[in-house]
Formats: sequence, structure tokens, C-alpha cells
Amino acid sequence: MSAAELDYIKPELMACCGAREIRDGDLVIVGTGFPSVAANIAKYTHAPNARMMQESGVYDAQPKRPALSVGDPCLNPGAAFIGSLIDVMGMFLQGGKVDVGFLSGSQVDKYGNINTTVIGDYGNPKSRLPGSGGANPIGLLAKRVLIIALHDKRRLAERVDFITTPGYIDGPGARAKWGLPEDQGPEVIITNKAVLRFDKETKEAYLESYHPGNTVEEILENTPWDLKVAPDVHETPPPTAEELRAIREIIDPMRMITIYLKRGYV
Amino acid sequence: MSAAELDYIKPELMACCGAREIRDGDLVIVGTGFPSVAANIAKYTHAPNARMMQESGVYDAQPKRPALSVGDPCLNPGAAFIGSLIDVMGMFLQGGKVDVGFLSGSQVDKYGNINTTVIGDYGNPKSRLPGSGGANPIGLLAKRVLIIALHDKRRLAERVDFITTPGYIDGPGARAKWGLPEDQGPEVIITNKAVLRFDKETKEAYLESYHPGNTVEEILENTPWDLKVAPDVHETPPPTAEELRAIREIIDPMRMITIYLKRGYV
Amino acid sequence: MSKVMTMKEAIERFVHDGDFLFIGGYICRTPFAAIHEIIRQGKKDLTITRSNAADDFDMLIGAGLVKRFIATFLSLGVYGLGRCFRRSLEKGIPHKIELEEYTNLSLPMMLMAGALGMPFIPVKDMVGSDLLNVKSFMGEDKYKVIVNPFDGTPTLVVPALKPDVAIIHVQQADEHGNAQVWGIEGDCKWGANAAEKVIVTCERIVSREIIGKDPSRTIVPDFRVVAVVEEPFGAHPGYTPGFYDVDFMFGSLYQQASNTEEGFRAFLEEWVYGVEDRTAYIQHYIEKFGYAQFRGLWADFDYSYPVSYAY
Amino acid sequence: MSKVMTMKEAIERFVHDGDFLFIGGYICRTPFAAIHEIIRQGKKDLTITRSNAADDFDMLIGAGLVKRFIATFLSLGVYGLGRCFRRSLEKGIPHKIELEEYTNLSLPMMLMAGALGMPFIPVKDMVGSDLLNVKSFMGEDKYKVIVNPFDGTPTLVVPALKPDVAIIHVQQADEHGNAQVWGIEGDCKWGANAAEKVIVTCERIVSREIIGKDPSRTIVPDFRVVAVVEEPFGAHPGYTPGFYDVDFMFGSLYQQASNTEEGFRAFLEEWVYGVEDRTAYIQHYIEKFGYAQFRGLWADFDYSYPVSYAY
Repeated sequence: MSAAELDYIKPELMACCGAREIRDGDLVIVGTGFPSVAANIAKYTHAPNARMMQESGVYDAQPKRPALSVGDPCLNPGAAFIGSLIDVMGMFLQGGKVDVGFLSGSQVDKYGNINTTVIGDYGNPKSRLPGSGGANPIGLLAKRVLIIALHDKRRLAERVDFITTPGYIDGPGARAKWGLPEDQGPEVIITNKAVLRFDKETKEAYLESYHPGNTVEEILENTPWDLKVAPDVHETPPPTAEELRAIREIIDPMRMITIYLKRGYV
Repeated sequence: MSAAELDYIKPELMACCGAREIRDGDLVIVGTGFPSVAANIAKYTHAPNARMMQESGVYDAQPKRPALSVGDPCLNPGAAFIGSLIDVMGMFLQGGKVDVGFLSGSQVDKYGNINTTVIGDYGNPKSRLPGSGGANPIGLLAKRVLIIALHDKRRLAERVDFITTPGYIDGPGARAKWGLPEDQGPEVIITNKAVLRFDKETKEAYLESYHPGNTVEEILENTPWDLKVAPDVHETPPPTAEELRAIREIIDPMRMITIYLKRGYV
Repeated sequence: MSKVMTMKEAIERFVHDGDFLFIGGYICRTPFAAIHEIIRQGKKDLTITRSNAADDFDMLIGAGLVKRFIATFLSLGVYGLGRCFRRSLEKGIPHKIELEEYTNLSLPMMLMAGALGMPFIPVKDMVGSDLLNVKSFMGEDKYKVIVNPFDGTPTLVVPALKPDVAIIHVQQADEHGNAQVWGIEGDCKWGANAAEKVIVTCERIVSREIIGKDPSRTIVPDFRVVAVVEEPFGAHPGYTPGFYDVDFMFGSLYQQASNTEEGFRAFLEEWVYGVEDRTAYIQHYIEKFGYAQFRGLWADFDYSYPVSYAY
Repeated sequence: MSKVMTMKEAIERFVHDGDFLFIGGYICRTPFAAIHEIIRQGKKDLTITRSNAADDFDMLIGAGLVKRFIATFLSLGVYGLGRCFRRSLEKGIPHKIELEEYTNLSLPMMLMAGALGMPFIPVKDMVGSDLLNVKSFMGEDKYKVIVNPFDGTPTLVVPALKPDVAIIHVQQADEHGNAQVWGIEGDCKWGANAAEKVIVTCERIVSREIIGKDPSRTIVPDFRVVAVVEEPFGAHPGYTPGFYDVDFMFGSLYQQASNTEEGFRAFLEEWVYGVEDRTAYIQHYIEKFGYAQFRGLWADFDYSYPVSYAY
């Protein structure tokens, strides 16, 4: 596997970064793509008791092909529980049972606020996006939120055009004003260049590690705010043989993850 | 059947009085005993499209024996819908879909208020009764409420010791104060001696008809309030051959209805 | 990661003095084996709740284990009134329980609110009744009347309930706790999911694969469950759809016994303290009433049509 | 009292210009045959709602029939963004729809509140987001912030939704309308039961006896239903568990067509206006893409174990 190790693609590394945030026994609400791959890597490596659910109402699905949506047919046969949106979004998420939620967005800002609603003016949009879906409640109610983003000055923002899903809103204390637990919220932004982690005090994302092949300078140039750099900033550990084996042999033998290359995750 | 007609028992007459209050197409929430027999008489005679539900979560059950409780095993096989208490009490009843509810109680007063909680002082009861169960919401939220009671000065009351289930509370306008529709509430009290109907204006129960064998005088003597008598007071029409056939051949061939004789319904 | 254990172990480990218990069932799927084990272990100062309580709650009250009861109703139904319940409230025997009374609409809504992480829930019942005039241990938090912010009308709201432990009896569960039921549900799903921990007792333990053949039947997912106990006839003298009928003879026997304190104590001696578990209980039943009586309770065969979730 | 009728009749009789429609589905069981018939009949000024909308909502918007949309999300998922939705909001083509935006927690809760006769319902989402800063046709009634009367904290409440008509596609129903589903439910049960009238379209009509063999599968009882339409492949290009898979080829075809106004209009001409009903649609599908492609969508066999409700 050592040759293959050198051979990984960025989306694989990003999925591994997500997987490493998941602890054994975590309940993870996943969508499709990255989140699903990441949660499964964790399950097949260090977190065998992690369990996944989809907002559509499915818990512990046993898909025989990668799900292409949270309502995908392959999520039905073999699941442990299939209920309704109310069951997953109400009973499990609003009920405080979900440990980890994955989110992505067209814009993500330094406080982890996410925009999936509109680019430009809401009433007169430059670009209209899908809207919240389950993102807003997942961002507010999951204990730890992992954000996936493309690393450029268009996707990362000092301040998003529209807060669809609050991260730390405008900084320390803002979540508490709304009765949200202070110890919940975004953990990391995993980009195609780096892992940004949120500072417990300032609630701002800082550079924790740069991916192999990327540099701190390049990352600072491509981040539209004055990105703080961790004193112990380091290279992101590449995927391990075990992680790559889980991806390639078990989770995604058809290599559907390669579609992220076309979407710019290089 | 003409000989049988002379032969009916009081509980059969009372069930027929209940049946006659049910209109074709009504949705009826029933318990066991009288309500169930009455609703079924209606279904097998003038109201073939009446439909029944039990508060336990069952709609359109097809019991092969008379149900002895609203959770009886015989209500399961063949029903059209089985859900939860929330489905029947919330979705159907609170949702405003139930036309008719049947209630009974240890005490019933002239405004149709019902006590199934306590005789005597609440904190220091002479006799503790089961409590509301589904009675309170059925009384408040079914469009028409039919009350079954024994006709004596202990069971009928000027004012119940405890309002478990409000009828018209303390008279005209009282339900509206709580946001309840003025045109809903108790329709009749069907006793073993008479049918008392509620006056649309005063909201007080008056004597509409006396059962064959009972007299107005006897009824007035056994009613603890100054019972008004309808100008056209008349004898309750006895069960028809068709009604008796439905009871005896279809609904209750084992004659379980006779247990009401032992309970004083004579 | 199997959570399968004996009833003794499940109750020892997960039910504590002073706990707030939701106990499922509605004549249908009453977790009677668990109730008996709680009595054997003498767990005390319990707060208990369910809509439409019956003989199981009466027995816990008679055994002196209940401090508080969030209630809608307690009756033995066709057998008559709950005698232990009455003795407690009328005469303080063995002690007077504290009672907070709601209805079969508001209490299930409060459990649903608890399960769904809602702080409170608006309901349309109870208004105009004396249920609003009596308040016990919940005090001013029994309910509130607020102004509907949309139309200005007065609106009753009741608080969410979050029991410490839920105990439910189901037809089948896997070893992790995925629990499946069919037929009358009562307030089982919401009550179980409102609780911090769930004890699942079941007629049969099945494989995870069987659960996955029909996942829409699951009402509690495994991650809510702390113990799985396989307990055939665990709901007797209540019933379980597809498994056995109500035992009217036995229900009536309890009613008659519980008519007096002495009778009630003798009943507990014989059927609870005198047997170590449900197996011994059924053994005693068969010895006393005969196998034919026991066999007579078994359900007929009347199977549904299978469905497929495939694509 | 059969309510069985053709899709044409059901839509003619029960969907009117200006109606507020809940349309069920979640890729799973999308009532596409009904959507096409609504477009054929040109029902206009509609208000539409469901959590997680997709190609069916995009098509109604593109066809110019939607005035208002109570939304959480609209995307074609794996195929990309909803182009008609974007053209409407970005360029006013064919006109700009009015949008009221919630989330996949709050909107299902609002439908549940509607179904349960609740005036409003507290939710924990949306706070701190710009979703609270944009209000459209619901105005100040989009939500309210009240004081939790139990603990004094600010609490968001959202109003109950009560659509005029719900349209859902299910696996099976009887002629009276008792509708059964299994697999992913989305917000179908609550959305349907919140509506004044329900139109049930189904893969197969079964006897009342078959419904009664497994009544826990019923999500809508007959008395809520005004029309039952037997429409095999009624959810295509979506899927129905146990019946057929998603048609990715066709989903992609729609996405590509809808990239331009012209392409979208040509798609409607070919697949909606150009066929008179679902039978003609499937006929055209088979003629165009071949029976093998059609046959490839059919579901595998993988049946559940039967259960019994007997006693």
C-alpha cells in the first residue's frame, strides 16, 4: 500500500480529515459525498461504533452503493430505523442526540457562518442557491459541526452574504444570546488546501495544518480575512494505508469520490 | 320480530337512543360497551357510512368479538389504521375531525359537565375515580357529545363535585370564554329513564322523552335539579325490529349488553 | 456491543430509587415482567407516568414504591376500579401518592414534546375543567396560559416531560436495541424517545438483518437503548399482538385479590416475590392453572403480506 | 363509496387555481404523474410546499403555475441546481415567485402542528440566521419570538400550516383511500394529514382486507381522502421502494433540458403536454429509450417477514 499512499487524491485526504474528527460512538448526521465517506472511514478505522443517520428519516442504513442523495433508494433496505423528517430532525437532532453534523456551502466565513441561500442581494439575487434544507438546524443543534469548503476568496469570506446556517454568528457570546450552548458549534473548516480550526476563545477559524503540497503563504493568499496561524502549524498527515483501504475497498470501490476533482477539490 | 320488540331490555333502548343521534358519514370516537353498540347500530341501520375510532390509536376496526377496552386485542386485526394516542387524540380529535364522542361518568350535571375524578373533596376524597383519560378532550373537542348516565339523584347532579370534562360549564357563553366553538358540546344525556336534551339557549338539559314504562313524574323526582320539560315531551320510540336485529344478530350475539342490567340500567 | 441481559440485571443497573419512569403499554404490550422485577427489587420513591394506566401501575402503587404519578387515568377497565390506587388516595395505604393529573391528549403531547426537544407544547384540552384548578408537585409548572402571539387568543401550554428511564415491551428487537412493534401503540414511541435511557423487553430477539428487512416498524433506535431483555409472555396478563391474548381470568384474579390489602399482599407473595423471574412465573401459572389454560392464550396465525424495500 | 378515479378527474375536481398544495415525496414517492397533470390542466396561482423540494417543484415553477412557495430547499441534487427556480428568482422568468423560507426542521414541525390541530409550535432552529430577517407573504406571521412561560427564555414559535390539498404517492391504498407506505417518509404523513383534502396516488390499489392485515402501515385514513388514483410508475423519475429505482438518466435529461428556457419548454411539450396521461408517458418512454431501459428500473425482490396482529 505504500505506493498507493503517495497516490491519494485531495478529496481522499479531505475525507480522512473529516473522519479524524469523529469519535467512537458518535452519532453523525450525514448527507452524501464527503460526509458519508468521512463517517464511513471513521467507522472502518478508529470509530467502529460511530452511527450515521440521514435527515430524510433513516438511521444506520446499509447502502450497497454510495448514496447520491439523503433520500436515495439504497438507504432503505437494511436500515435499522426509517421514520420521517420529524424523527431525525426533531427527535434526534432537536432532541440533542446528534454529536456530529457535516455541512458545506457556497460561502463560509471566519466565524463558520454558512451561506447556501443567495449570492448578492436577497431580493435581487446575483445567484440563487438551494436554501437551508437541513443545514440550519444541523449547524445550530449538532454538538460539533464539520464544514467542507473550497479554498478560495470566493468560497471563503470575511462575512457571508446571507447567514443561512449560523456558526459563531459575530463571535464570542453570540450563540448564547439565542440560548444555544456555548460549547457547541463549528469545529473545523476542511478545505482542499488546509484544516482551519475554530479558536475556543475568539471563535475565529485559524490555520491548524496545511495539506501536503500546499504552503502557509498560498493559504494566506487565498483566504479573504486576516487568517491567524497556529504556533504549531504543521502539515496535515496524509491518509494512512488503513484509511485508503477503507475508502477504496469498502466504501467507494467505484471511485465516485473522483467527481470532487471536477468540482475543483484539487 | 314483533314479539321480540316487546321484549327489549333498557340497555338496548339506550343504545338505540345513542344510535339515533349519529348521522350518516359521522366520525365517532367510541369506548367500549354502549358507545360501541350504539355506533354499530347506526352503521347497520341509517348510517352505513359512519366510521368509528378508539382513542388508543385505532380507526375502522373490524372486531370479531365485542371489545372490552379501547386497547382490546380484537381491535388490531383488520383495522384500517393503527397509530398512536397522538394520532387519534391529536390528529383526529384536536385536529377537529371527530363528529361524535360518547361519554359517561359517575356524576353528570345539568350543564353536561362530567365528573370521573373524585366524589367529595379532591384532596381528601370520599371516593376516588379513574380520572379523565380521554374524556376531557373528547368532551371539549368532539363536535357533538352524547352522555350516558344512570338516572338517580346521586349520578345526576345540580353541579358535579369536580369538572373532569366540561359540558357547558356554567351556562351560556362559558365555552366561548375558553375559545371553544359555541355550537359544539353535549347534545343529550341518555339515561335509563329518559332522554334529556340540551337547550340551545340556556345550555341546560331538559326532558325530551321518557322511556316506555317511565313517567314524567318519576323522572322529575329522580332528577336533582328543577328539570324543564319539553312542551312536546313524548315517549321514547322503542327499538325497531331492524335495530334489535342489528344488536342481536350482528353486533352482540353473545348478549354482553346484559351486563348493564347488573349495573342498574333497568 | 450486545445489550442483552436478564431482567434482574437490567432493573438493577438502570432503574434507581427516585427515578422518573415512563412505562409503556396500553393493555397491549404492558411490560409486566419488568414491573414485577421492580417490585422484587423494591426500587422506591419512583415517579411514574403513562396515559391510561391499569393493573401494572396499581400494583406498583400498592407495593408502596410510587411517590409521584403523572396521570391521566387509572382503572382496571372491565375488571373494575384500581383498588390500590384508591386505597392510597382515599386512605393513605400504604401511603398517599402525589398525583399530577392530565388527559390522554395533553400527556402524550408532553411526552412527544420531550422526545422532540421542544420546551413546551400548546394543547386545546383541559380548559374550563377543574384539572386546571388542582396542582400538585409540578406546582405552577403544571401548565401556563399564554397569549397566542399570532392571534391574541389565550392558549394553554404544557411542559415537555423527560423521564429518566423508559421501559417498553415490544414484539421484537435486535441485540443492540432496535425495537419493533405493530398494532396498538399507545404513547410508547414518544414516551420511550422522551426518556434518557430505554429498557426494551421483547417477545423475541431477532437479528439485525431481520430488523433491516422492515425498518419502518422500528420505533426506538438502538442508540437510545441501554438494555434488551428477551422475555416471552412478558406482557402477561396483558397481550402482545401476534403472540397472545389478554388473560381475562388472571386480570380478574388480580382485581379480586387487590380488593383487600391482605389479598393484594398474598397476590404479590405468590406471583411476584414467590417467583424469581418470568420463567418461574409461567411455570407456576402452568402448574396452577394447567397447560391448556396457558395454551389457550396463544395467538392464532393471521399473517400480513410481506413488502419489499428494494430498488 | 369508491373514490377511485383517473388522474385527470382527480386534478380537475380537487385542485383549483389559487390552492395551497402540499406535495409529498423526497425523491422517494414523488407524485410526478399528478404534477404533470396539474401542468397539463394549467392550474395557476398555486402556493406549494414541502421540505426539500426537487425537480417536480422546479417544473411547476418553470411552467408558471406557482405564485408562492413555502420552502426549505430546492435543488436537483446530484444533477445540479434547479434552473427554473433560479430563472424565476434571478430573472423573473416566467415570473418571480414569492418565497417564504424555513428549514427541514421548522417546516415539518409546522405541518405536524397543522395535522395535530395546534395553533403554533416552538422550534430551536433558525435563531441567529438571516432566515429571521427575510419575510415575504407571511409577513409578521412567519414566526414570533415569545418568552417561554416556564423559564423566561426567548423562544421561537412558528405557525401551523394547513394546506387546502395534499397530493401524495404511496405504495398501496384501498379504494376508500387508506394509504400505506414503507421506507423513507419525508414529511408525507404530517403534510397529508394537515391538509383539508388528500389526493392519494398509488402504485397499486389493494383490497380493504389487505390494508387490514397490516394497519400500522397506514399513514392516511380513508376519511381524509377525496380521490384515489392507481398510477403505476407514478413517481418516475423518482422511485418507490419495492417498485422501482430512481431513473438517473431521465433526471439528468430534465436537468439538461431545463438549463435553457427553450429546452425546458421542449421537455414539457414532449413529456407533459405531448402525452395525455401516465400510460402514454410510459409508452413514449419505452418507444424512445427501449423496453430494456424501462425494465432496468424495476426493483429487485427482497421481501420482509410477515407479522401477525392476531390474538
